Amino acid sequence: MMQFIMTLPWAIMLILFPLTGAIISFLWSKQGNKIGLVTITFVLISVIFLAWSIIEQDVYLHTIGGWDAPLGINLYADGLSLVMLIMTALVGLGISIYAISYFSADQSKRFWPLWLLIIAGLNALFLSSDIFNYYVALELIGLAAVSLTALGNTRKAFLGAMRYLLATLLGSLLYLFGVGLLYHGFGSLDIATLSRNVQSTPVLWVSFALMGGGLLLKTALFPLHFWLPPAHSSAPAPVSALLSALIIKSSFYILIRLWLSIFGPLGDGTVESIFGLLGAGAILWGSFQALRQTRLKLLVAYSTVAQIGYLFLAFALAMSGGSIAWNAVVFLAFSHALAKSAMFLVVGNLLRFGGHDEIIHLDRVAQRLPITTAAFALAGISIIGLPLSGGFIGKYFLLESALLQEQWGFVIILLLGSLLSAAYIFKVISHFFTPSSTPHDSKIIPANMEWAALLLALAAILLGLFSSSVLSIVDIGSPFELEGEKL
Amino acid sequence: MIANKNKSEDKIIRLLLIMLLTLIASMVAYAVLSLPESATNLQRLVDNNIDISGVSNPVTAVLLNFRVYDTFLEMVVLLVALLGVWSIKEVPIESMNDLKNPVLDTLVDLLVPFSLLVSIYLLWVGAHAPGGAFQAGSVFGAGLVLLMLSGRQPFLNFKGLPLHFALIISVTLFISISIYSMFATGELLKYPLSQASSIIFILEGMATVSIGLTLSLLFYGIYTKKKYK
Amino acid sequence: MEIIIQIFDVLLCIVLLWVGWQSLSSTNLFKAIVLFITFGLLMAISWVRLNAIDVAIAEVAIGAGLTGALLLAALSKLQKTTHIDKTSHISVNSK
Amino acid sequence: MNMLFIYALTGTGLFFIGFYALIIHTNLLRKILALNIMGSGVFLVLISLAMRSGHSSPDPVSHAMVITGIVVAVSATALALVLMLKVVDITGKPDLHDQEDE
Repeated sequence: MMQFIMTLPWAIMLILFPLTGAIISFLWSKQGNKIGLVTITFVLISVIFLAWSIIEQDVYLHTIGGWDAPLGINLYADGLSLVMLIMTALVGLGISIYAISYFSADQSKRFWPLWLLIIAGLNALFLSSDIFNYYVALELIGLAAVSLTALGNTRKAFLGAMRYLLATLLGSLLYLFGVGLLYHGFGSLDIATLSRNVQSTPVLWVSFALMGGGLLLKTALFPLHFWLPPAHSSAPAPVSALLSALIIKSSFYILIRLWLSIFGPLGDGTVESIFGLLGAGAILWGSFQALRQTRLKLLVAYSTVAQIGYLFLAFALAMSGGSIAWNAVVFLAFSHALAKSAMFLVVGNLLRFGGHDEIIHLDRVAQRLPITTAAFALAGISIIGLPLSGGFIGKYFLLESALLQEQWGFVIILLLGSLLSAAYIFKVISHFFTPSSTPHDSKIIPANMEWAALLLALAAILLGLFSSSVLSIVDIGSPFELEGEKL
Repeated sequence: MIANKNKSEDKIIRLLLIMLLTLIASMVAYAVLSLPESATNLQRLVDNNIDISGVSNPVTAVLLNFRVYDTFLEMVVLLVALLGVWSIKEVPIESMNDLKNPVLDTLVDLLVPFSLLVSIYLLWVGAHAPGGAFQAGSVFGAGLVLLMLSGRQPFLNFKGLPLHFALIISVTLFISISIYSMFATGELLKYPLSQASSIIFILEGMATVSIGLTLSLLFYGIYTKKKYK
Repeated sequence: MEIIIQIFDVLLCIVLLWVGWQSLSSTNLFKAIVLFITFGLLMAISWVRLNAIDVAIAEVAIGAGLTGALLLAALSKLQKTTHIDKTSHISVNSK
Repeated sequence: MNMLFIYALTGTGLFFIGFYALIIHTNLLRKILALNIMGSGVFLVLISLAMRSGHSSPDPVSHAMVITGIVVAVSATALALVLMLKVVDITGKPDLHDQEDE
């Protein structure tokens, strides 16, 4: 029986379930909430079984259409893809539980099909190993994400969505240009084949510049983050959560994949240094901006800009430090997804509760919304990187790697970054406890909206406690050994 | 960008931008020119396998067999775009556009059946000559757009659930064939050899319907009168 | 014969760049869109020249036809709305 | 030099002309036009390089990619135009500069 369950094609179900769910919720829009919850539950179950079979049997490889790459497209899942899929399912569940009470009937009708299509797109992307297939998946995710941003239905939401759309389309075109050159230079679209074929020629580096540029724009690495704060701060709360937690991780994931298997082995360290510098810039700039904000939602959005910086610091540290820094990336990406989605959901609760998100006018939130407050505090612990949380493990690995390599500049940036994030988190929390000078009415928050935020925040903490098992999953298929070393 | 605060400052920024883009463009151009004249691509692999792909037009073989998974996701992208347009703007299928023009009318009377004919022809020849679902679908869509431009309402008698079904028919068929292929061959979207050409033909036919309807409805979303809420 | 084709190639490329640039720099939006449609048709010619008949068909129907129709429809909406909103602008702002 | 490379160079040129226009224009319709021209540039590079093979017919995978790309482009354009009309509806003008921004 167990053997039978393990042989079922869970990876493929990860793509087909949400697609089917999206279609049903489109046709039968009144039942969106129920269809959405059922679908996301199926996705979670599929991920669990896929994880189980990968842990038992090593990496997953499936030739679509029976045509092996490079002619066809291969599905491929190693430890890194698996962690990303788990991240998508967990955050997806949290956001879905929240969304059933958040949206009006009219909004809900539009939200569910697009949101389920985003989940399908993300799963497809994390399972793919083909650079053109990535492009199609990126477009799918990007267009759906923009449409959901506009669901905010305010002046700011439409302007934010428009800016976001232009940025994401530019990013896709740059990426596609790079794909074209890489294909004509080395004769394949399949990552594994490319990694065998590539040589350090002008075509290789120009295509990296184009693809990398496009992906950095989509990931919103400083100074290409201009589109992120307006979009992430004006979208409806569950959409902000999924944008910050999942969407930007998808382009970042492609960047890691391409770097590790195609470009990294031939690099001479220049790219890593640039990424490290930009990452440092992102941490400082994003944190300062976050500290300056008076509106909570913008503060959380700028905090995302800063947290993206950490992901890129790891690029620089992995140059000679190897897998410690890469493990740091996984923990930072995963814990940020959980903690940041929790934070955006908290902001959604506060906006509904008091009708505003002005930090200084928060009115005795801690007493009146204890669960929401706890969620924010726990998420904050992970964002700052306080001990035992998932964020702590990530930052600890980074620090260790920086110390081992005696990269003192990065050590200072890391410490300063944590200090700044502690400053902006505590600035918010202190206002949770005080009465506002202008007391205001409050609305009741449905329990599932409070608990969804708390559970996501709790998961960010638990990630730290279960770090060793996460590490053993990440290691499957040794995604972080550069292709050259594997041979 | 910085708006008309300072004209000369604006000019300098533009100049810098032009210099930067020219620099990048020349690097890209250099890389393009450095490609060898002999090709490195997948053409030989396509040629070697085309006999067992079910069609003889190599582009159709790539789109509907070797890389059919891309086309599957592509159909989803079209659906996403339409859902996005509908979510941003309420599109009233019922509203009439009063754009009657007798000259255009006669033209449309001729052109629309013609586009339908071309579309079916393209679909038919796609298996062995240039053509196929994307081309047929876009010609079909263009015909529907012409119909709307002449003030006709192709969706007036065909809306609600039937229309929704028509829009998702392609993605639904892809999902069904995915499931079928998993049972029949154990591999996603792998067609049993004997059924390959008929499966490809059905997929193309449904894709044509979905592409044509989706593209024309995307147009309709912009063209139709806006409704203030 | 070869030389004629080469001259044709060079001319087509120059015209493509020129029409593309004109479309993006024209001060009149309507003209810009018409130039863009022309650009799409020229692209279709180059697809034929590059032995890409499949792409040429898609380009004529989508690139030039449908995209052109989309842009023109949007432009007419744009011009109507910007006229109307001269008056309704204040009410929108004061919300 | 193979004559086909001039198409590839033209494609590159179109991409960067579009890139420039995308950045300097504030009018959203022009930005959308610019993105479309950029896309055409990429397609031209892909298709012209597909001709390099010694075969009688060019590489079909590039063609398939471009056909997919053209359909993605028109879908994205439609979404962008609808969003632009919504922005115009609300702010009264087709650009991203909003006086209400603090």
